[in-house]
Amino acid sequence: MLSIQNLAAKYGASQALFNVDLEVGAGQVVGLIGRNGMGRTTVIKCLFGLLPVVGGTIQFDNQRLNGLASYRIGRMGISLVPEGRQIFPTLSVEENLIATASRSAAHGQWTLERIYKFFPRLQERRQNLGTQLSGGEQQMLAIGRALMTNPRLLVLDEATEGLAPIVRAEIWKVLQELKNEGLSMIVIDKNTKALLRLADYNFILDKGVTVWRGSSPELAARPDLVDRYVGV
Amino acid sequence: MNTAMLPLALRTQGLVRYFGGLKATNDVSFDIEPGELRAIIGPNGAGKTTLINLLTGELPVHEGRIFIGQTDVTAQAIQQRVGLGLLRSYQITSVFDAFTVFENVCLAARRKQGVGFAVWKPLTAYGDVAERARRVIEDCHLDEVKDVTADSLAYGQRRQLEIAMALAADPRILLLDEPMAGMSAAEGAAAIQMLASLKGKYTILLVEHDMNAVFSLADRISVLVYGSIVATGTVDEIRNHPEVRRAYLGDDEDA
Amino acid sequence: DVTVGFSGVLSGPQAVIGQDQHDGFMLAVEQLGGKFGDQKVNVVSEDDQLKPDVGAQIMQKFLERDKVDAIVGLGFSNVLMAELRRIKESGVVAISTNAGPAPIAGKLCSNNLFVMAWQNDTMSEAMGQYVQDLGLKSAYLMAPSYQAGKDKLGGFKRYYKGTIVKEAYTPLGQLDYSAEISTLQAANPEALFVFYPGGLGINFVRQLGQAGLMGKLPFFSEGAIDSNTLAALKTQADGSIYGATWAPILDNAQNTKFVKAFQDKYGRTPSEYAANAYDAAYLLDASVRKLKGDVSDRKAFVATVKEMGSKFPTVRGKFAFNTNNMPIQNVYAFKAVKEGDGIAVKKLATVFTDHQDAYVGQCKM
Amino acid sequence: MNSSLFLSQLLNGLQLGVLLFLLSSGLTLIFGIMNFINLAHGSLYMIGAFVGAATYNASGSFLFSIAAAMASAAAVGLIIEHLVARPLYRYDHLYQVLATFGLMMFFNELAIVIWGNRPYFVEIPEVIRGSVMMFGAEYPIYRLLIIVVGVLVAFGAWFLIQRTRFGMLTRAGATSSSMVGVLGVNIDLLKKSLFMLGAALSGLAGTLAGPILSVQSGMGDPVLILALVVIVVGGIGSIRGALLAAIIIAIIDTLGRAYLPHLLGLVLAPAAANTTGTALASMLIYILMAFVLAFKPHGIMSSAKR
Amino acid sequence: MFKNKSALWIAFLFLVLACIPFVAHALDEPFYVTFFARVLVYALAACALNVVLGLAGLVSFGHAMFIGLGCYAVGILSHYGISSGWIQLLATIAVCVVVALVVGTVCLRTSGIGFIMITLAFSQMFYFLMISLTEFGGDDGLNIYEPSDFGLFQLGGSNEVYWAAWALLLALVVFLLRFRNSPFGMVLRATHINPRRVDAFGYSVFWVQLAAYVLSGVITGFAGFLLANLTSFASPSYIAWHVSGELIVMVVIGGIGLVTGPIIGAIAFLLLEEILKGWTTHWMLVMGPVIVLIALLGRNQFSWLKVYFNRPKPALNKAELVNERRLARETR
Ligand SMILES: Nc1ncnc2c1ncn2[C@@H]1O[C@H](COP(=O)(O)OP(=O)(O)OP(=O)(O)O)[C@@H](O)[C@H]1O
Ligand SMILES: Nc1ncnc2c1ncn2[C@@H]1O[C@H](COP(=O)(O)OP(=O)(O)OP(=O)(O)O)[C@@H](O)[C@H]1O
Ligand SMILES: CC(C)C[C@H](N)C(=O)O
Ligand SMILES: [Mg+2]
Ligand SMILES: [Mg+2]
Repeated sequence: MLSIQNLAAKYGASQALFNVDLEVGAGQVVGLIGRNGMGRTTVIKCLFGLLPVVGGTIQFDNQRLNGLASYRIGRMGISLVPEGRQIFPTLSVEENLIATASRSAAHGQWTLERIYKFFPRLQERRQNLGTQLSGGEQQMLAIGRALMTNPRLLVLDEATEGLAPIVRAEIWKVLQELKNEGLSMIVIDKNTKALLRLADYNFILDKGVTVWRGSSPELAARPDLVDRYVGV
Repeated sequence: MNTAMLPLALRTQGLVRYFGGLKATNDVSFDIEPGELRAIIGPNGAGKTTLINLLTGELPVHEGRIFIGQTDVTAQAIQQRVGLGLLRSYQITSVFDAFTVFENVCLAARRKQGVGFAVWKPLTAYGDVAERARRVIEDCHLDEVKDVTADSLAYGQRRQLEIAMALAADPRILLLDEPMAGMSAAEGAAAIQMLASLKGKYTILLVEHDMNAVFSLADRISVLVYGSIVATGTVDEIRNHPEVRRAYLGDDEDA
Repeated sequence: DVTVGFSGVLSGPQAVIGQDQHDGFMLAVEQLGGKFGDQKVNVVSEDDQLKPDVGAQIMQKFLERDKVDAIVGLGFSNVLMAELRRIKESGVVAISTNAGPAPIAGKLCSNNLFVMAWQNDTMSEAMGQYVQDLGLKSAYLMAPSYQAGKDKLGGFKRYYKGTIVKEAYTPLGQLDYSAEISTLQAANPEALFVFYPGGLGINFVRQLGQAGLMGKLPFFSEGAIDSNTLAALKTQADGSIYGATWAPILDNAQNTKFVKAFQDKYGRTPSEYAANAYDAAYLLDASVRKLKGDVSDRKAFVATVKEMGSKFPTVRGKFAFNTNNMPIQNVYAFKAVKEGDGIAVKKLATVFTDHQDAYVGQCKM
Repeated sequence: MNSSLFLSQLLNGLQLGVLLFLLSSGLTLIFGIMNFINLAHGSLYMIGAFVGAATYNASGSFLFSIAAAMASAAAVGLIIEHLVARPLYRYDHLYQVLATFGLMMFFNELAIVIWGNRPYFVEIPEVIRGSVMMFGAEYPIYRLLIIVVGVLVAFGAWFLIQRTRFGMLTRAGATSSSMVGVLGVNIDLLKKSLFMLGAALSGLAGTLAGPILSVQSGMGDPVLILALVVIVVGGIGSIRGALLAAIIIAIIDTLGRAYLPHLLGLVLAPAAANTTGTALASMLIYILMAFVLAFKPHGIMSSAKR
Repeated sequence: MFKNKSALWIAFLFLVLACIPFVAHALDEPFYVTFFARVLVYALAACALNVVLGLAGLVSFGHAMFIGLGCYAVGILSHYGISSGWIQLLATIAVCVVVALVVGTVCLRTSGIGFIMITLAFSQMFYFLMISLTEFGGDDGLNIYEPSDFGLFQLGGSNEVYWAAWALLLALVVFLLRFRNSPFGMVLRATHINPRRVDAFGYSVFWVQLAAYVLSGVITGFAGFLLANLTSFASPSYIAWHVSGELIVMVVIGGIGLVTGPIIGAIAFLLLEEILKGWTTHWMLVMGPVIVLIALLGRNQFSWLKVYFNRPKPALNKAELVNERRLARETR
């Protein structure tokens, strides 16, 4: 479904990605693993056309994404829960959710009601502006917003950051549900354990290079890798 | 001045803060001893950050009083409280993007002397300031990005800078708002070690959703739900507190 | 050769006035075959942008760089005032074809600065006199609240003896006069006199008309009605009476020649500002002839210009310089009247003959 | 001062207020919603006025002239958006001020080149000429028309921005352009259309103002300043705020001009009262603005609670 | 202090400027001294503006007000026969300090566009005030007969003004060069990037910015002082909002980051204006687009203005801060 081949990217002069490979099959959940500053978010930026690709190719449904405007990529059914939340500060919670919701009710399982059922907290705050939310509430909003576009491929960059354990657990559950519903996902999360439980397949990133790829069981069997590239 | 000063106690009485209709802080009273590391946990939107903003003075309190050591600071401005050594880190990273890591930390390290009318000698040329800054930068594992501007740091690195700045300002009380957020396991572990090494040097109020951190660091834990403290106790007490499990922890240990 | 520096506002909204002066002057030069007397004329034009500091700088440039023998144009009062000191010190012949602020007519008068246009109060004084002559008992006065405005109303009151119902000063750059117009209606005076130059005038006249007062209330003005604003107001100006020292319809040989030539060359009716500048050129020409083309002696040049003031062919029929170098000239009351769907100007009366300004007494030379 | 006069002054204030809003409406969208400081607003307004005047004088059809004016303003708006605004959206207000300051210079001079520097002739169309009696004073029908249009524009704009998805997206795009894009919305197109709409409104204001105000180069500058004041006082991003501010400013300004000298007369000598009165009157709206901003730095209706 | 490149460049720049008068006289074109005197005066004002604009990111759209204050301090005093330069200078400083303190205190409650507009508001007030004060010539302006007299020298002609401006400018530039990186300067710059954090370190954003604003105001006042002597005239049109706009243009042309930027800006702007004017009366037709281009090219100067996807962008932090400040105020 999605296939990234020896991707390279630069921030001005400094090169952040050297040679990154990544593949996501339909209905597959892929974990993108690595320490801080290893380039995971940068990969995502390239995927969404927010950072010019200097080398390699990105393909989605056998269609080249390199150089496409991000909204086109978005319309193909790829959606994002960005690092640092990036909710719309001047819109109310509810507006945040419906503003970019997908108009095509085709595979529209995600509705306001369902989001609110899932994050009651948001319903309570629905009239507040984005900036008035607590950190975690913003995180919930970011997830809800992404789901409302009813994507085929969902990308979560540190989606559980700053959430209460119980909510985090909830979210892992939902992700599991989504997976069962056949939604493909790329997940970046520091909680490797939970990640491995969810993901089918994993890619480890180190200094902008894909250094390892393999199924979750394989990775679980290699504590040394986890130790080396992620830390305890 | 290179040696940090003694920690101070932090005490509140019946703090209340409204946001329009919402009572974000509801009659919060606690008593943190000098040198204690107190963790505050609670569901999202419980009012933790708000509480910190009240303590620092970034938000005015509507009711109740705040004491730093013996002094009642309820009516005091941010500057005065900082003057007493009350420093914080932010949940939403807020560093000086255009400055290098070193400059960022120097700026923090300078806070004791203030700016007065020091308009001639470069900030980084003040021996004591630079010295202190270097030390903190090492402690926070930022040496290799020392001269990188903050806006080109990776998210996790920014989080580390966030803490570094708070430390460099030579605090007596540290308010840390989710310092671990966005750190990968490795950095998280490192940060935990660092904080552990700080224990006792400062009075620390730690807001964190990362339970590893909380349980391994806290002397005592207060649980905040809907703006009010529902429980306070040692790690074990809280860990097994049924109420807390239901409202916050859930059963999934490592979530 | 004779080098003449022309300085006026040539850019921005007020460029209308500067442009007219420039065109008027150049037309005359052209008619004179590019020569004053037997001397070839070269004109240096500068845009003062309506900024006093720029004006002052231009004077410096004329004197030090272009070494001009005479300066004409000299922008609005505020610019002229800033240029004053340098002009004075230089002793070069300078002829203002737009502004004649009170200080220059009085305390600050200088023997080498001539005002070819008018003392700023002149036309208002005429209107005051005229309203007086019509025997209207009460008058309501309006002007923008800046120096010129205050001078103008002062001028009106100098000659009008009836009761002044109200002096309303409106903020400069105000767009909408309905508040003032309502107050005016309520006060219900016998006459209305306003000073609103250029665009302000157009706004005011239009809004007065739309309030249905045009034609009901005798309307006297200055600055509001001239060839340029008439082109914009057309029939909306019907019935308004204004004071001026010149109009295209003045009947004398020089004027007919001027108006015709101007219309042929620029395809529009000339304005006072054009006429003043045109006169300035002919004055210089006459003076240079008198001096047999030798303008090297500034003192002599100045003296000659002053003398020739009464001897050169003027579009105003009759002209002379007063002891303070301000004009002595006739001032008329004109009326804009509808003709078909066009507008024409009619001369109502010669309010003053050989009028002098009020400040001549204060001028010591 | 009699009561009927006072009433008619209030009405004057009201209609001036609506006029002010109309003059600001274009800016409210471009600056208020998209947060792009557009000093060229005055130029768009001027273009509208000139085109409107020219087409009306040529065709004799008022509606057609309005359409033409709005179209041309929108077209110019599109060009500005594409060449100047788009590259600057993400940058500091400073650069927007600068660039549009240059545009303002350019258009003022361009107008002189195209239409000459003499004021233009504009006639009120037959049908809406004349005036009616109100509070014992003649009141131009045309003014009433302006009030109607102004209110319509106000409501339309408010609805578009606050109640439609288009509005939400433009508001979101103003702060987090790239994120909106990622979520599958062509934000550039959105911004373009809003910018053009704003420009068109400026053009409309210009045409409508034509018959009351002098149509000439530079006519936009004072309007620009007024519009900025209105929007900032109203609270950036709030259309209701802008309308409210426009009306408050206008009423205070109108009454100030009408009665300040009078009131001061009670305490000062008549002459002094008159001068200080008018001096104050001309400063009034700026004093007002300083006051509002000093106590409510984000205007009377900060976009937080629209 | 000549160690680094910028210091060398500055030395060069001022040497060149120092030559201008001699060259001008050598060429027997003394007019150029007048012209460049005016340029340097505006350069001084622009540099002063840059203290708040460049360092603190406070876009003051009303700095012409301080030029006006300087001018009228000279004008009004000499109007009453006091032509002692020292007294006039003292008056200038005093007035500017007081006004800057008052205006600054009010304006600094706002931020961003609010600040732009409220500074504009104040300068407009002052503008209309001077226009309606007939005593001082209203909009016709106020003539200044004796130049400011400093005992040992008089600001009589263009030369004197030129050198005065030159010296002041040099002093200012050297000062700013150090100031930028001094603790005060760093904190001042920090207030632009993240005011909330600056407060959280116990520095007072308000006081630091106010101090800077006052400093800037006073120096701009000096520029007015010189302008008054150069044109021996004080006029409300020195205060018109266009002037404030042009000052900003000058600052940005030269490059906000640089200490000498405004000087280059002033020279470029006024020189271009002069050249174009000589070329066509429709010079604005060219000037306008040039300014637009400058804005488009100059926009990248502030690295922190760049918006990174995964960084909470400044605007967002501001919005948050702003909103909290508002709440803070409304709930007091
Ligand atoms: N805007 C930027 N400009 C310059 N360099 C950058 C920028 N953003 C990131 N980098 C650099 O690129 C590298 C990868 O950054 P990236 O954000 O992709 O890391 P990451 O894997 O997402 O880490 P984290 O978990 O901290 O988000 C880092 O070394 C960082 O310093
Ligand atoms: N400026 C504000 N205006 C209105 N409501 C606010 C504002 N700031 C916070 N709130 C509300 O107050 C409540 C407490 O917010 P706070 O940020 O303290 O939560 P928190 O405990 O820090 O949550 P998290 O763990 O997710 O950060 C939240 O419901 C939030 O929506
Ligand atoms: C347009 C004219 C009324 C200008 C006037 N002569 C002045 O200089 O003030
Ligand atoms: Mg990342
Ligand atoms: Mg929080």
